[in-house]
Amino acid sequence: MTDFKKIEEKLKTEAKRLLESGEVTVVLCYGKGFDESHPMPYAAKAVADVDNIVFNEYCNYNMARYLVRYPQGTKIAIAVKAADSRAVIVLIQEEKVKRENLVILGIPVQGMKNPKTGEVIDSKTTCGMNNPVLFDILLGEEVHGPKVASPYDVLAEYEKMDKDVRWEFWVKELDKCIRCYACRKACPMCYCDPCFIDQSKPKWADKAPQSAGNMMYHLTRFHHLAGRCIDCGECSRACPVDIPLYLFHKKVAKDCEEMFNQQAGMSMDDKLVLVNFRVEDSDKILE
Amino acid sequence: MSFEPRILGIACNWCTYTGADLAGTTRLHYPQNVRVVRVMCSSRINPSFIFRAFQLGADGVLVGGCHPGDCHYNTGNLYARRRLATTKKILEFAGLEPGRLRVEWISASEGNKFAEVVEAFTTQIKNLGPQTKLKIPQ
Amino acid sequence: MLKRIAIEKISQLAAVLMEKGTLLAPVKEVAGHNFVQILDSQKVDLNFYNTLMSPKSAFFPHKEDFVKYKVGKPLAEAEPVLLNCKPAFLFGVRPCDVKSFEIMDIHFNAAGIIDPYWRARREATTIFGYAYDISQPVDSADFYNTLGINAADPEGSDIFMVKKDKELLLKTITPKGEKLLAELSALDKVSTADEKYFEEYIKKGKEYKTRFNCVDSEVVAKKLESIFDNTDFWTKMSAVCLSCGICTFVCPTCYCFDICDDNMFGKGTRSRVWDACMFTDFTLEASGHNPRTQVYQRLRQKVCHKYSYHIRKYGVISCVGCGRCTRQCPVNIDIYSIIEAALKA
Amino acid sequence: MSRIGVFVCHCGLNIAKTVRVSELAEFAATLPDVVIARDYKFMCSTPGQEMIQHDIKEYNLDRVIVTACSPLMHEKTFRKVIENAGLNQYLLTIVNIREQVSWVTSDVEEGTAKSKALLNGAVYRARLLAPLTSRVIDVNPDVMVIGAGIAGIQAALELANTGKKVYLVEKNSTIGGHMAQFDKTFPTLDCSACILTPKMDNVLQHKNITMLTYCEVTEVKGYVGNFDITIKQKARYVDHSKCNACLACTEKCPGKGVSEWDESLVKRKAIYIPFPQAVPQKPIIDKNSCTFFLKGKCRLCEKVCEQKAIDFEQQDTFIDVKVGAIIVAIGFDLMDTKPLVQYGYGKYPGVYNSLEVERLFNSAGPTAGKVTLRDGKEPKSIAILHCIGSRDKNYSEHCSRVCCMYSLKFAHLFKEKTSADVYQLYIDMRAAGKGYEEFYNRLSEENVKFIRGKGARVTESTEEPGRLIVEAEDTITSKFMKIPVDMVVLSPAIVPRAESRDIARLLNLSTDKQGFFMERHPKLAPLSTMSEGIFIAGVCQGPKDIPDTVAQALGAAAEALTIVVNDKMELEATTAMVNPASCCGCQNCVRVCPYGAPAFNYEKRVSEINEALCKGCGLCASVCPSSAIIARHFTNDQILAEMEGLMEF
Repeated sequence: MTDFKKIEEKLKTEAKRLLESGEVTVVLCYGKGFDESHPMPYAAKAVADVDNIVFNEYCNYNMARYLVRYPQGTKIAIAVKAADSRAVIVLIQEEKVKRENLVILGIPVQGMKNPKTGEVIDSKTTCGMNNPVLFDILLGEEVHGPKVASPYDVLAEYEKMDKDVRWEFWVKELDKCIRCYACRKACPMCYCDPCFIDQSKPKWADKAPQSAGNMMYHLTRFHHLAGRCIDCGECSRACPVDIPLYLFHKKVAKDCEEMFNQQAGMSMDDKLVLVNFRVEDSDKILE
Repeated sequence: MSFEPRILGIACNWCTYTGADLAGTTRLHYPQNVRVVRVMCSSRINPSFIFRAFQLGADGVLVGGCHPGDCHYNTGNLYARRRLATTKKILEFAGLEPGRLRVEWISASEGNKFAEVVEAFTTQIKNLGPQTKLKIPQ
Repeated sequence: MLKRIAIEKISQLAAVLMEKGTLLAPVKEVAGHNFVQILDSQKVDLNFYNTLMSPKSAFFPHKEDFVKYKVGKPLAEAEPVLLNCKPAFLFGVRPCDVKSFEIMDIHFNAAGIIDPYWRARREATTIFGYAYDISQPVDSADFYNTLGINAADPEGSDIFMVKKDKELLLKTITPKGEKLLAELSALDKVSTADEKYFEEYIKKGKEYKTRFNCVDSEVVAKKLESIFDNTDFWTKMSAVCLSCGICTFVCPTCYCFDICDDNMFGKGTRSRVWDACMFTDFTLEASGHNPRTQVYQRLRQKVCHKYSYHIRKYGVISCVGCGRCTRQCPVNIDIYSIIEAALKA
Repeated sequence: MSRIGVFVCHCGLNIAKTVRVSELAEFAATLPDVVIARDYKFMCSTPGQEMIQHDIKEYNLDRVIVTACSPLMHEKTFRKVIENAGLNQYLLTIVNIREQVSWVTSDVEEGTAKSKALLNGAVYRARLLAPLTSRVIDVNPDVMVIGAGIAGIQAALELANTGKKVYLVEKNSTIGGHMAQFDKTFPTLDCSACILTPKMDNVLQHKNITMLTYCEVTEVKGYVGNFDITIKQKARYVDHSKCNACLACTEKCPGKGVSEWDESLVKRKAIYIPFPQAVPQKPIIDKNSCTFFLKGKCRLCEKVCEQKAIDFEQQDTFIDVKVGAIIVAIGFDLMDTKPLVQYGYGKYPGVYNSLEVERLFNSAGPTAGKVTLRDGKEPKSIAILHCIGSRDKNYSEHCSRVCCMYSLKFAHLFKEKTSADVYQLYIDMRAAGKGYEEFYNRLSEENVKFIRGKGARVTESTEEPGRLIVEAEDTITSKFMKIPVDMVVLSPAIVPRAESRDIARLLNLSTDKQGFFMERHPKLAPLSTMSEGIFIAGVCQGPKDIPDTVAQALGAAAEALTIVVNDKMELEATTAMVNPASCCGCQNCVRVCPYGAPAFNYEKRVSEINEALCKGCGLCASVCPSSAIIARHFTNDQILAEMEGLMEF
């Protein structure tokens, strides 16, 4: 794997080139934070901003979530890691951004770390992929290491759990929720504003962080992300109370893959599974 | 007293609701545990309706739509099939018994099927017992 | 009065306090420590830097029920929810957080605007302040010095605690603390060395530095007023803000709330629930109009409220530099850095 | 705060027998917002309706709940009732305690308890109902009739005579349908052609009818009053605008195809008209049997055609028409009896199906009306087997209704045209039409041998090759019989057209178990369908005889006329709308709508719904992640509230 420093240099070079040439007006990448282990997502808009760009093992942000903030037609360069590129694909499929307005800077990378825990981010909490699926420029050599463990392996333990135990597990986890909504805000696919849960007519759930409302919020959100979640793990990392949301998202993604035979954001040709159908879909999926 | 489940039925206007009417017109008797909400198409069913139904204390939810291919709106039930399948998977992973949500295609001419499905589903829910997981305590 | 107790015996003290009333103390949870009502005295855990959530919920819970009602016929029946406060003990509060109660008192307990729920809880509660462990490095997110608070500032606590190796020294600060401490038989007498240690600790606390760039509140307030319309500045500051509610929910001095009804089958509760100025619907008006639709407007509101409007209205900054918002921000936005940048803007 | 009136109907004893109606009304009166609750014998009667209207005024009601039969029965009736009393019709809620309660239980406790729950749900829902304004739309005055058999012809003529323009679409190259294949019609035995061909000619001549033969409907868009239809004109390879129907081409043509019209009993030319009285009298070229198309040379027809009407380059073309109403009269197919191997159809040349026999009798048919077997000999004995595939749970459970009578007709014609012994093997003889029983009696005296028993098997005689043995049990004598015959006539089940599923999909029609089109109500709306503005007539709705078919055609014409006679009409107001403030611009609604009603406004970055195209299914509302779509009359909060009410007790 190309080391972090080299990637950072390349990122800076490309950002500079793209901004200088006017090819793009913003480069979505990573910038300095209040200390080294706390870099920030960064939107470089001028050549002078390039100095602030960093890339290190803590730059785990999925920048795709910022794409929808810019007016349609804005020329954007975006730095993406593997899962992030899948998010870009889904956003293109959902027509939130146009492919031709994007310059995708792919970052093949391994060994990113969660700044809160210092743990390496792998297929336990994310899709575990190392190489971007879609890019225009690759900022390092593709990672060809040992085969990545299935992102669904982590589910085995929960799938074999007795359903009552699993229920208790989720109640305990979701009861922790303080409804800060960092999960949906960190999610590149959650671009609704307002979110269904903010609606007062209909009022789907209470605003206070209580069991029933938390359940309604999260279960519905899992459904809204069915077939769209690209398993970047941002929701779980953003969560201040460490709810393992990734587990549920992974499970739904796995089910969708089994039922509809496709993974979100792996191919530009795919159709969004829940707003599509095949006549030959089997009734077995309802059993 | 034996457990009499409360089951929420959601039926599409054109097939299942009409089929339920036909069951009545032909005087087919079946258990009275299912209370039906009429919607125009099974595709109107938002997954959150189902979550909410269980929160309101439904012991089971029965969704009825036209047979695939026969939807009054052409393709509504084909979307519904995918959306409800996903809903069911989510409930299952949350820890709810998957048998508490059932989707059946019942045409306007299948009064007998409606009665049979209600009978079978009611028995199934009786066997599962009261739903207490999602139910909001009063 | 100064007393001491071995930290390993802390559960005994907890048990005594639990007998006297409600004990709220730090407990280790998955994501970090939090103040929770102690039901098992063994759970009290002082091995923490600071809690994830601020202790404000001790007086201002996330959800506070006001009225219970039933839609009847012909009229709805409603009954107010009355507080029945037992004596309470808030145990192990860091000095910066203790300071936050004073700021919150302005809003809930000052003349003219008295919140009965806040006041009742506040009056019933004895606060055990707890100095930061100055033998350990300061967390890079903290900046309470900036707000004139130090790591071992006993002011505001009824009883103030410092750690001495494997022991805890407890010093009474207020008559309320004095009275309570006298009743606590689980505590041991102190030596002169202990007394000296305590004094030294308080002194050294002043030397223990967080990030520091002492702000003159007047200067900051003025500066922020002058750059209110500097949309470029605020857009830049908020470029990556997710507009989630973490910073306000973990903040000890954020006090905004919403009044919500929750009902089912004709029975319901009207309650006060925390709200966050970072949420889009925070300023959504009934007409559908929303004066703050942009993230930069909301972030500006948050920063200016704390560092400008609050100063103008009440004379103090509405921030204690506890660093929670910075630590918990999913994208590492740091309010301290924003103020620094604002002063340069 | 709403002011709700609840009106509980006894429906005589239909409801009152299993639901304690007065208790239900008392229960309703205890519910918040219910101002008045009453029960009454028949709410739908005039005094019942007047009671509701009186109470609306007396109690200043703003919501009305009628607790009675299914909304599919009387929702419209009661909407009118409250509208006439000054309330918006959408402020009505119907609680179905007849079809879905009192008729499906005998337990009064259960019935009453469930009724209370349903009523409570309705009260919750009613509180949130909003008045809606019906949309008034322009109505296209034209009508399309699909299928030009007797039903389609009759309907088209009837409408055309009122001055309406009619597009009559027929997939075959001639109009006439099955009736044109028949020789005689039961029970009067009048000649089919004599009564049909003048009507066919009327169609041809009628200035208000556009006859579109050899055409298929490929796309139907729009809605009642404004259907946009695309019709495919299949290539005929003959320019009908030039052809003068001299038919010289058909004489010279060396091509040989199988005559579909004559049920494959004979060959026809590759360029042909199906039968001499065909309308139009202009030929088409069958690509599959034309020497030129098969081998690349010939073009004899082209050479003989003085009008230069032959056009081998002709392509399928598409015609767009706009109409206000549609009548579907696509008729039927006979069941394919080949899979019923026990009857040997397709295996033994002596086994015929009924339509083939119709052609044998027909003077314009393959044998010019002479009854001969495939080898040209006259049969000496004939067995007619009823209910082949009909009344049979393995195939078609329904009775095909006309087979008994046409089988009698066949027997009569066999007797008239041959000296053969004729056996009728039947399960029951069904003669429930005007003059039918008399016809049966008449046949009983014509020396036809009636055997009450279903033909079980047809085999070939081992002694006399070519001779068939019909096996059956005579259920009157309980005797097992083996009848040697020369000819076996099968009366197969009448089944829906092979393409009826496609047509159903195209027009959003429901089909029953067999695949026949479903009527909106079996008794009160037998010609309407679940799709507004689309009507059905004839056998495509279910097996029936010619008089019933014609009666239905006339009825359907009248139904269609009630729509197109006005230049404006009101549409259901239950469409969807987008709240732009909540729309997140995900375009899910745009992706899923079967009617293209939502469109994305790229400038405002929100979806907008064209209500004229919306049919109110609500799919868009359920796929809208931010709850921005309001499915009127079935809004999220209305449905949630109803669910809450249903689950309270």
